[in-house]
Amino acid sequence: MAQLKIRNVSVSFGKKQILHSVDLQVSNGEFVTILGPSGSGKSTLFHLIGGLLHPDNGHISLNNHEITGERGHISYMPQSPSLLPWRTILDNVLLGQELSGIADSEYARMMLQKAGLGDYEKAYPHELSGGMKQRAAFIRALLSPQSVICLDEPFSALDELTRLDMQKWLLSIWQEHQKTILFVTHNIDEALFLSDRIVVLSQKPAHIVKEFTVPFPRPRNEDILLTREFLEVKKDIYYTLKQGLAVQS
Amino acid sequence: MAQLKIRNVSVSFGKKQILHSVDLQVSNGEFVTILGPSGSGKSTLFHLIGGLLHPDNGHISLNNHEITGERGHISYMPQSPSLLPWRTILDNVLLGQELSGIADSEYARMMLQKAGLGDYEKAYPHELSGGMKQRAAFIRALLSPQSVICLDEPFSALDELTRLDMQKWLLSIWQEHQKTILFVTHNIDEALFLSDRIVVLSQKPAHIVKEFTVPFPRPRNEDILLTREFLEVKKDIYYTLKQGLAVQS
Amino acid sequence: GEKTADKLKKVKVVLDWTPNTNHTGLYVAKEKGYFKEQGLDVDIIMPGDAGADQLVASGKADFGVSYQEGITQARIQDVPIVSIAAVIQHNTSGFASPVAKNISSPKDYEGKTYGGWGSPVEKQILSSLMDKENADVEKLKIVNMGDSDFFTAVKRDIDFAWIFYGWTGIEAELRGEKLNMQYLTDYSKKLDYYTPVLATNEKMIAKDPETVKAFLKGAAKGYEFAIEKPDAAADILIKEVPDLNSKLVKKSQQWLSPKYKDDADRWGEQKLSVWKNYSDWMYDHKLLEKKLDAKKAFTNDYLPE
Amino acid sequence: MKKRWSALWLLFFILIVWDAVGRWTQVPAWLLPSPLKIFSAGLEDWSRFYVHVLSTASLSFVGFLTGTTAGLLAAILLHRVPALRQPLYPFIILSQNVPVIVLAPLLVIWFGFGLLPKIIVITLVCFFPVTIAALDGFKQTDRELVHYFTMCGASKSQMFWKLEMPHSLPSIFSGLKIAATYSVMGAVISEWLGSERGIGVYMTLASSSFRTDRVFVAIFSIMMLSLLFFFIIVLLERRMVAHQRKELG
Amino acid sequence: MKKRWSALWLLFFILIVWDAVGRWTQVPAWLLPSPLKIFSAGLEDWSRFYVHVLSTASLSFVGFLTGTTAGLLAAILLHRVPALRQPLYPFIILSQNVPVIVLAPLLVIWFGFGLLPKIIVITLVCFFPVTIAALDGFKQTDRELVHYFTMCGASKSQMFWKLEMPHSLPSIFSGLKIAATYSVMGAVISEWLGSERGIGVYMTLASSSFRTDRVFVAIFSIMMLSLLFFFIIVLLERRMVAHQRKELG
Ligand SMILES: Nc1ncnc2c1ncn2[C@@H]1O[C@H](COP(=O)(O)OP(=O)(O)OP(=O)(O)O)[C@@H](O)[C@H]1O
Ligand SMILES: Nc1ncnc2c1ncn2[C@@H]1O[C@H](COP(=O)(O)OP(=O)(O)OP(=O)(O)O)[C@@H](O)[C@H]1O
Ligand SMILES: [Mg+2]
Ligand SMILES: [Mg+2]
Repeated sequence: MAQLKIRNVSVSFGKKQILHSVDLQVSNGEFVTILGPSGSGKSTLFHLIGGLLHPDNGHISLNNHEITGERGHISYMPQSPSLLPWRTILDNVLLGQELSGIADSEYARMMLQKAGLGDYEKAYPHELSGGMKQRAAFIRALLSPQSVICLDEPFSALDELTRLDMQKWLLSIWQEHQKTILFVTHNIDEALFLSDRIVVLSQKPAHIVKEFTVPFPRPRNEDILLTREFLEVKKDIYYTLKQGLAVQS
Repeated sequence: MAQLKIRNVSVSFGKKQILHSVDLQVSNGEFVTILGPSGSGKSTLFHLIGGLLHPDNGHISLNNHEITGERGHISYMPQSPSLLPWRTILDNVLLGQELSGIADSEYARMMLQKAGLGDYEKAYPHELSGGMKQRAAFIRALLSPQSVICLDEPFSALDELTRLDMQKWLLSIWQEHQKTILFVTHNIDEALFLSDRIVVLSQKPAHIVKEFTVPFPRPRNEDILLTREFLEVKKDIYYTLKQGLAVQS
Repeated sequence: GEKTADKLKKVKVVLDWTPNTNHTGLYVAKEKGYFKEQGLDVDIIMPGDAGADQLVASGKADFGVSYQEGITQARIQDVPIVSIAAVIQHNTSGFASPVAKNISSPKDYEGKTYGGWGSPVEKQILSSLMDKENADVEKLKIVNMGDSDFFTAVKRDIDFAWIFYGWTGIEAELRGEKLNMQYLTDYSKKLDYYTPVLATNEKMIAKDPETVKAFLKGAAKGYEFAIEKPDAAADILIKEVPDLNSKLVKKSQQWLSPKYKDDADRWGEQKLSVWKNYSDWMYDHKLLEKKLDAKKAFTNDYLPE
Repeated sequence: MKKRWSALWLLFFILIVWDAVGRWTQVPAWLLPSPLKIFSAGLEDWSRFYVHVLSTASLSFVGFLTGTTAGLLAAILLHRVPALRQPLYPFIILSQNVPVIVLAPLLVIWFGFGLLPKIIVITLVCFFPVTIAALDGFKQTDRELVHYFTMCGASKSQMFWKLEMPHSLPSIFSGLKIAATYSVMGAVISEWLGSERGIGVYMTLASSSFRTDRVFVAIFSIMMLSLLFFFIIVLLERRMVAHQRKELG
Repeated sequence: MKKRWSALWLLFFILIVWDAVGRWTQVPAWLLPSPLKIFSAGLEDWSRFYVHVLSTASLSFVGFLTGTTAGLLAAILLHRVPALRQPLYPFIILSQNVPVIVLAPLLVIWFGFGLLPKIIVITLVCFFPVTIAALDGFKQTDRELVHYFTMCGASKSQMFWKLEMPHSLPSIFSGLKIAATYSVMGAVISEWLGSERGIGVYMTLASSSFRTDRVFVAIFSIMMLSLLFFFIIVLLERRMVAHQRKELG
């Protein structure tokens, strides 16, 4: 049973077509990463799933239940942190929970601690560095109760070590709570390390150029990054990306 | 003759010390990259150089001329794109020039074209994707006339291919116009590919853990990324970073 | 004789509020050229919120329309303003109420509600009237009715209010509303003060008595015209101020014309006793801080013979 | 299209209800004349009345211009010279608390019965909302953008004209809308300082001679004028704050 | 500390100049009494006067509360029910253009000479700036945050209370400041609808008996009251919009 189904979705802004007939299925509990050139329409795809935009064509369904244009079905981390400037970090990360019910501030505190933001519970967003804001937005998404999580470049502002920590943490949460994850990144290593499947979008109007099933068994650890097979797949994806870019321009 | 000298600079926010006795010299025409954990104080260092903040201790000088707390000596690309929402992209990238004299919109148009934003001259920032905004901010910094350029994670939101394009472009401009560049990134490959020297900061209160001189001759091309030597240095830097993180926490 | 326009002396007159039949003589004199005959080019100004007395006293306007009580209080505060002519000989104001309220004498005020503007003078006057009939002013409720007009006020909580019959009373006649009216003059000679009067400031009198004379000569001629030909005079006022209610102006003019001069020898004449009586009354009732030097408050010297 | 005229329909409806209620409850005409009666009084008087309307309209227009100009200048002054803010701010508030009945004789004595005192009164009424709104707008300028401008060495006047001013345009327009609305009433009040012409004069005359129908003609024309002014400002706002409109549906 | 009291010093200076100019040019006391005379008149009358002050103060306070509450409610209504915005907006503007001399008789007929008509007048004066400022604040809510809330499926009321309301607090406070300033004058005007007590009553009596010194006592107390109200709002703002203050020097 496929949980999230995107069928034949197209969308344009004015005269510019952004997505052209995109088809994507994400099964229950699957971890799917979307790769694609900058400006191809990855964030737009998330906006469609989240119901912020309505597709010109096509349908989106969750558990065989049409949700095109409906909101509140996913937990979402936007590309820019979008923290509320008048709330402390703790209150900010609780927002996702607040919107759908009661907030559990103890758990949230623990999460902040884990993300290295323990000292910043009471700080306001402008007192945080770029990467720290990103981590706060990440926790906010993790704390939201929905079972589908859409993460839009969640670790782009983190150093390699912190990023690795966060990745591992995400995987552990994903496995423990049986979430379905849609993930956008520009980092092929990251995509390969985390996902079950990788979808590569073309330049806009974007369509799916190719899908890769990641061949590594779980649990994975950092060592796979240095294996031959890894480098092989990485190269493959890289060329697919290149091809997707070439098609249009 | 060292162009930009940072001598013994410390700074705190409230009771939290962020930078502890940082010493850094960047020679005329040099390309130096700063690596460091998220929240260590890299952006803060830029704010000090740009005169937005005043150090508690220490001095900053440019061409042996004290510029501590002085503004307008550097061309700057902030970590978040910071585009003016009421200006079109073209008018936005011209801002840096405008602030220091007359704007050359022909050249700016050409730059936008080169960055793949040719069609978006007249668009407003909210019509751009995250990566596109970042490119616009990048061009704005390149167009500013100052000879020292400080770039704060300029390519973090770009896909690998676009990023490579931008990197090459940056190098060509750097060589052609004899600029001095200070660069912040979390991507070690990028640091190695671009810089003459790499400076690694520790966890906060940050100090310089180690400096690496990059051993590859210029012009460099993508192939070096696969050489043994490259992997060697990369590992070295990686462990230095790890060590800088470990020191404190 | 006629003087050419460029030799005319410019003179400003400020009214007390909006133009009405109290001012007819001035408009007639202006329109009929009586002022011009005297070598004056008169500009009639509505002061709005500016308050005529201050403008006259400060010399911003040469003449103004005022009333005895105002001039009395002003002079007590050293405001150098002088009354130079009484527009109407006797006080035409009084307490009015719709007949349905059954108020036929001050005795009936007991238990009723009076709508005023909160001046201490009102209570004293009411009490004078009621005392005469052995009524107790403390049994009268006095409410401040602010800016609302008579007709509105008596529709609601108010039973009677203080009006000028020549305007508000006439309006009631036009509306067919019957009023009961107790004129102040019917109850006390002391309350028969001049309202309105024409005024100027002391400096003007000292420096330019000729102009004062000329102005009063023109004004007197205007008022005499209004006395003789009420209808024609009303038409002139209506023509000059077309936004007024012409029916009201005509009817009011007919009522008021005979009252300008009334029993006096000439229009504008003022008596020392009237000034003294009222100011003494005010002083006795603690409405003034000190006694008025009544002789200085007015003058008949500039009225035409 | 229908929506656009909904206010007119509502007006129409109100007039009908007013007429009906008037007939039903027999409110006397001198208290609340029927809309028809007002309309016919307006028509009848029109040849004399339009002079008053023109006079008031031009007076309020001039007053609005001087008032808002003064308001903006005051805001700019207080914003750019912080040393003046503390001492002058309270006086700006005080200026709103001098009742016209006190001000009137002083103004007339100082400036005569001409145009000047009237314009001073309207200016006093109009400048305040603009000053407060503009000051608050300046204060709220986006922190990140301010930092960017500072780092780039923008001069105080560049900061103001290129950042703070455009950023607070919406706020300023909010003040202008309030001022536009007040300007007509301000003109009517100022006409009470001794004027030959104007809606205010017409209205007091009508009121003192108990012509309630004409009073209402005056009120309706005041209202129409204010609406006209208000919507001119709204149109201007739409043109100048255009980028804001391009919001997703 | 010195800076804080600069307004007082300025006031002091103005009073001295006023006194000096008064002596020099021999402006008569009935036109513009000297500050000393006003002060002594105030002292002398105080035992009778404070009743008036208290009455006006409580009237303006109640009026301010109802006015701003009405203003906020109107703004919320118009904002949340867009169908009402088009038809009702013009009427809100119109409400500011009914002169008190017209309104007064109607209010008296409907509500008598009690408290209600006065509160209606103050409400009319106070609600408008709040409504306009709040509406403009709501409209300017940060686009990215709105998108985030939409994606998270925030209900209309969550969107309002957790996003739009806190976001437009600065704007609303700007409206409240204007309203606070107007409330005292509104109360004074409303007292002309017939009142036994109040600064307005005291002032008209003083004015009609040519006690210019007492008129000025009244004006000064109006001013003090307005300043008091204004600064109470400023204090409230500082507490509620705290995060804004934590700006870099
Ligand atoms: N509101 C808008 N109006 C007009 N065009 C828009 C709007 N939002 C996005 N676009 C366009 O849609 C395209 C896709 O944008 P999107 O943000 O989805 O890209 P992306 O794949 O997320 O890119 P990035 O990796 O840079 O974040 C871009 O070309 C952008 O210009
Ligand atoms: N305005 C501020 N007030 C208080 N603390 C601040 C402020 N700005 C930055 N900091 C603190 O200073 C530290 C360094 O911040 P900075 O932005 O320089 O980090 P960074 O190295 O750029 O991190 P990143 O890689 O995440 O961008 C952080 O811990 C942050 O919390
Ligand atoms: Mg994106
Ligand atoms: Mg940073």
